[in-house]
Amino acid sequence: MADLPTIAIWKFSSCDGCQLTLLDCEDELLGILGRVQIAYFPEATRAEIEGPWDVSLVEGSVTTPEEAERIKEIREKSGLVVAIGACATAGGIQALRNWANVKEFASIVYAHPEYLETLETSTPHSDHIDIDLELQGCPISKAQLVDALLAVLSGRRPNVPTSAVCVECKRRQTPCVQVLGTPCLGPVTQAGCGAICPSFARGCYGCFGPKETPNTVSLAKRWSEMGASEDQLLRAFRTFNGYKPAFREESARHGG
Amino acid sequence: MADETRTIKTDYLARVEGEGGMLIRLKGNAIEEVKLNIFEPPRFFEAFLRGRYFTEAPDITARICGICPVAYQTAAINSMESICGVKVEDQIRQLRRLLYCGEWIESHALHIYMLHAPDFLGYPSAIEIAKDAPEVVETALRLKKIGNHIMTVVGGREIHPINVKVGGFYKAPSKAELEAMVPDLEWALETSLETVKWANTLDFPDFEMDYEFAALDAGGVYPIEGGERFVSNRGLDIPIDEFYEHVVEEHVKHANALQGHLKERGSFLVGPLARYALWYDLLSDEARGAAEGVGLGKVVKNPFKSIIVRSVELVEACVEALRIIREYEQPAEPAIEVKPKAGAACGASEAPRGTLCHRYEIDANGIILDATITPPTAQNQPQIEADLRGFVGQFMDLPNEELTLRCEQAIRNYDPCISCATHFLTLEIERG
Amino acid sequence: MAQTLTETAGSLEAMTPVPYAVAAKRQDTYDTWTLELEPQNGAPIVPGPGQFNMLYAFGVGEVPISNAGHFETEERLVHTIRAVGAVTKALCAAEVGTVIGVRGPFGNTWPIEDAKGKDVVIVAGGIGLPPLRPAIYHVLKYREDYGRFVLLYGARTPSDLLFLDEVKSWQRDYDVDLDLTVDAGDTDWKGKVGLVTKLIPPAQFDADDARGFIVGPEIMMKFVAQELMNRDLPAKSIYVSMERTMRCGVGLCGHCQIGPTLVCRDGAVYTWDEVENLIAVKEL
Amino acid sequence: MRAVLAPEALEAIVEVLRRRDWRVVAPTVRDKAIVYGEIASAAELPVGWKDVQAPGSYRLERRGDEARFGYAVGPQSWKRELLAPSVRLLQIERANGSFKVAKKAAETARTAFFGVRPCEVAAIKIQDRVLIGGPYADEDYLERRKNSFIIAVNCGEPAENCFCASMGTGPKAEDGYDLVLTEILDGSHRFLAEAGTDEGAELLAELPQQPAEEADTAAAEKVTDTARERMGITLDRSDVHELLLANLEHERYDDVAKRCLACTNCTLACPTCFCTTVDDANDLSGGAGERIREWDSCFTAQYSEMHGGGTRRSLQSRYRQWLIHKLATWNDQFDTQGCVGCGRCITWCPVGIDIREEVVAIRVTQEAKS
Ligand SMILES: Cc1cc2nc3c(=O)[nH]c(=O)nc-3n(C[C@H](O)[C@H](O)[C@H](O)COP(=O)(O)OP(=O)(O)OC[C@H]3O[C@@H](n4cnc5c(N)ncnc54)[C@H](O)[C@@H]3O)c2cc1C
Ligand code: SF4
Ligand code: SF4
Ligand code: SF4
Repeated sequence: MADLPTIAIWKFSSCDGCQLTLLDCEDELLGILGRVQIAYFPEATRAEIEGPWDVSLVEGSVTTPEEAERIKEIREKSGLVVAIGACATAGGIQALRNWANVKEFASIVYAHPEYLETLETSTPHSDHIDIDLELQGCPISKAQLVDALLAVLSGRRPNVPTSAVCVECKRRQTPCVQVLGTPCLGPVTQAGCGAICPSFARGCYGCFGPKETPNTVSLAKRWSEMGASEDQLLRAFRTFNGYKPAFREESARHGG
Repeated sequence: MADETRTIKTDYLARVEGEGGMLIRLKGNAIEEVKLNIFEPPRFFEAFLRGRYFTEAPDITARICGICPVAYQTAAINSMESICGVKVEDQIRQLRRLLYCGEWIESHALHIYMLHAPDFLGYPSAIEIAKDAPEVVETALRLKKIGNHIMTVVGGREIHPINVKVGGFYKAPSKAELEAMVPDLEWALETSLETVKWANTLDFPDFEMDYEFAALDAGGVYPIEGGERFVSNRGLDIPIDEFYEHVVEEHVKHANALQGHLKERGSFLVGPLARYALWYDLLSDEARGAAEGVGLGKVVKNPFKSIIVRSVELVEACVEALRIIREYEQPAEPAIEVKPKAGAACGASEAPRGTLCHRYEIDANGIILDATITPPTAQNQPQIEADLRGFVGQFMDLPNEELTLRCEQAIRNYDPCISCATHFLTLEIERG
Repeated sequence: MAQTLTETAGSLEAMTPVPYAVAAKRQDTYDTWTLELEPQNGAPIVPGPGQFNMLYAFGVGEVPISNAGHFETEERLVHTIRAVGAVTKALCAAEVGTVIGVRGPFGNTWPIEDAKGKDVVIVAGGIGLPPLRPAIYHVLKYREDYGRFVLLYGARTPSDLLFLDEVKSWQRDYDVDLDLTVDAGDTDWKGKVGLVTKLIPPAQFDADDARGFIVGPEIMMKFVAQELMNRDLPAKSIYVSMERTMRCGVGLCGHCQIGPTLVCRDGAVYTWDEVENLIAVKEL
Repeated sequence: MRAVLAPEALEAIVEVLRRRDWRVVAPTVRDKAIVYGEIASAAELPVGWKDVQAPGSYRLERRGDEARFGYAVGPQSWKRELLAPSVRLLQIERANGSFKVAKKAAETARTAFFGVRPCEVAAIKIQDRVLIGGPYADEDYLERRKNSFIIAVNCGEPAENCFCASMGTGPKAEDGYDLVLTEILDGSHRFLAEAGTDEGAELLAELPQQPAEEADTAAAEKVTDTARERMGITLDRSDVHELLLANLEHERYDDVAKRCLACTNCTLACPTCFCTTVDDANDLSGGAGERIREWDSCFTAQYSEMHGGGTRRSLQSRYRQWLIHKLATWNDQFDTQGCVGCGRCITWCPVGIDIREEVVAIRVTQEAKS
């Protein structure tokens, strides 16, 4: 038991969905628990093992001064830091504040914004520390999480594709919805989800963030030809992964 | 001893969703302070929803909470459909209810066995339970999985489903796809019935509170995916559109969340205990039978027994899921087209943790002008603090460590969802 | 139709790794190890000089690694591996007794028969030496069948030079014109400093009747081939070993294409004349 | 052997095949497109549908008649049945210090491909050449291929993006099938059926039929002749090999890189593209590993990645790799052409890049130069 690698699961600003993904690995969870020691995972346990930890999974983005400090500490005390989810890898949906005035935002929501301690921006951990592995997705894929844990435990390279959602769409033989007339972000979005949206006759909305070398300009042009407005393009690129550079730059091309 | 100051404190509450802590200060036998600290950072959903397109609300608000995304999606949809004046056909509504049953099954199973049970069984977590009694955890995981599977088949995936939209679904599942889940659900139903019995064997402190129970009125069915009115056992009975005329919220210093009160009477309670107390008669025969079988009574005032009530609701969700699948006919069109209309309306649904209310105002182009979201935990927060006061008052003699544990348990009774609690708003209320 | 398919189909065995145990292991440099492998069952694979095997580290992955041993007599497979990524790290971490999977041998060979009676010029960069070692062994064993034997070896630093003792023993025992260099020396390094290309102008060989074998990074091979051509060695007489990502090793997965050729099937050994124009095209 | 079949005889084909334990896979309408799926009755064919295709666009429309095969090829190809998108190649188990390799149980379901277009027959022949025709054969492919039965259907209704006539692969299948049908719609709706193998002849013998008259043969000939004329020659392949290899650094690649998404759709929709990758995985106990082979594409960065970097990072280089492979280097590698002119890469490119236009653009400057 003592020899098992320790894993700590940290929450930053997030919806908890990515860490829930771990508990959602119903078939694998007990097996995983046999291979690792959970050192810190408040969503699941009161127990705690002090650092250093072999692996830290970090969920959520950095939105407060405390969080900006905490991630540095975690980095120092962790062998590997794996950022999980759109919040941790791109700032998440809450990064929409990065285009707005946070004070104004706070006053819309809270009667006493002065009680809040919050940063102007919501940023991914890679803006603050070195990250060993990023799993994109809002939320991350269960299969990728299990694979990444196994890979880390066995010194294997995690099977994280950097290619487009289209690869998975084609492998599952879904007729392309974009060609059938529904705008789809799949060609610029990183695979991993299994191409869920097109299989439900819906265009991908980019929740896995940009793929490598995403040609957003060309896709946006095609969307316009298909009738998308500039506003629609701006919003499409500025959602869950809107602060990731490739999407950020593309949304800027459509105003705002 | 008399004037000694004691502090009962948990910096970071475990096995709840989101980031919160608890602080209780006693001076002698007097309670000086009870605080449920919520330091979950604010994410400003209501603010950045402004300017987004109305059809985006379900996808965006799902991200408020990874544990009950369907609750958010459904409340948002209910609100938008109400603004735009559309009513979906019953088949679509049933499909939504089925999806929601999936979320209830997943969330309740998770809470009962993995978040709440460790308190009763004396373990720090289900991980340790798994070492001594793996079958308990295996049961939990299998139940959870069945709930998740419903969400995957109907919604596309379990966390942040993608198939839900204003007006219906992107694609309706075939009857065969749903029927394939029946054997699993039958197992889940059996297991939930056992769960009720098992939960009833746990040890409960002798503690009751006199709650004002509030929940949606779904017009003759147990409230899950929506309801036109918001009612309580003390006479509250309002159309959901008047929610914010009665529920006021306050921003207190120790919480990045706003606390909800009933304007008329102060704290109130939403969630399984409330739904159960108000709508006991609408439960299925199986669920009611299970409650009767363990002598639960029509109203449960001991919050620690919420684990039994949650188990009864687990039964209810399985029964409902099976019923819907049995009666399902794939709709000709998975959705109706919804054109934006300027206006404002509230929409609500019964999250596993209680009533969740959204209110939006949109313009004629479908752009969101204003958004207000009040999750159940925010409504319950004053009540949680009230429970703690009551509980500490009664069990003051326990040693610190045990008292802390018990207080934590008292909080976990509510299955609080702190990530949710940090988003809701006030603007209108202050004006109102 | 089905019957005709079976008759025409090629070998089916190539895709299944065969278990080999690590029989001996030696650390060559800070990041490079040599493994000797023995078959667990059945007859050993006997790869030719220049051929490679696909080595599989259990549950981690599979990569192409050149044959680095004697190829005629050796019972054991010899592979020298530099730990650069997940699979090579796992292979290098394999202890004696560990079983790893082997598929092969694949690819073509150095033209050692064709080189008989001619001068042989071998130029290696860093980890490029092991793939040439079977050819070197052959020339040494049949030393009298060959003319001059020039061996030029360069590495980034002295600590990257492989098999230094062995290399020096070749020079001592077999009449080899050996020249060594490093890109950057250290305080202990008394030898030459500079790129391996600098060793070519002074080398003694008969360009009309010589064969050049080169292995190293693509850019190094390019400049070395250029230098050899400057010495009038024709492009057709210069051989290089190419490297590309490989999944199958037998021409089925498509990954190792360079224009018209599949490295695993048509290479990895090519004449310079075959690849010069391909390498010249950026990102081909 | 040759005969005329009434449209109703198609049902008999399905029946006979199913009775003989063949899984019948055929075109059928699903998700607003004509895909290939298992059918239990000929009624599941896309009766009376046609497809309207354009670069990056595909729509189904009613034809106004009862044609069974009145459409061209759709988003899927028979590659899905033969070189399956995802296959577990090996299961590897640790066993006392060593390991045991269990091969994946070969696919045994005998599958009849009903409605294979001539270009697709050609594509299967090309994949046969690549995957089992060399010194090493792909075992999984071979097993599936051995267990397949091909009922081809000649083309009468090429879509906008079809150019099989240019590539010499259609609209009439010459060989490579067990049975071939030509749908004749000139007044009396009928099919001319011709057996290509003994198995095909056996099947044909069991079907309700009329003898084929000369008029039927002529009518069938006219169907494919008309189709050929309608398509014309849109890709000149006579010199395309030299053209592309002489222009590896053509500026057109910069232009296409502005449009290309590197999304892989063209390659994965293509019936001949065969690139695959393998992923080795291990299980939680550490006791078992498996090797999964999946469709891959030269358009991904990981495809050409080596330690220390990728070989083809730019979109220019990835598009060029694909184009020259399809139309030139494929011939060098496998002594067969790589493109059959089915047009899928054009229709199913989300931004509608047209392989024919790219060749023309390169050719134009070449001609200007010379
Ligand atoms: C014909 C041939 C012979 C080789 N001989 C030797 C040798 O004798 N000794 C030696 O140390 N190395 C040799 N290599 C290089 C060796 O194959 C790579 O270093 C190895 O593949 C890296 O894999 P990895 O998992 O350790 O690294 P990673 O960087 O983790 O690999 C990532 C992936 O990319 C692929 N890949 C990465 N680099 C290469 C590469 N250079 N070539 C092919 N695929 C690559 C691998 O398949 C792997 O799956 C040879 C390569 C080829 C093609
Ligand atoms: S539907 Fe979207 S993800 Fe799928 S192939 Fe088309 S563009 Fe790509
Ligand atoms: S298709 Fe796109 S939006 Fe849908 S789940 Fe996948 S990555 Fe997310
Ligand atoms: S390259 Fe295009 S036209 Fe040619 S076979 Fe492939 S998909 Fe069809």
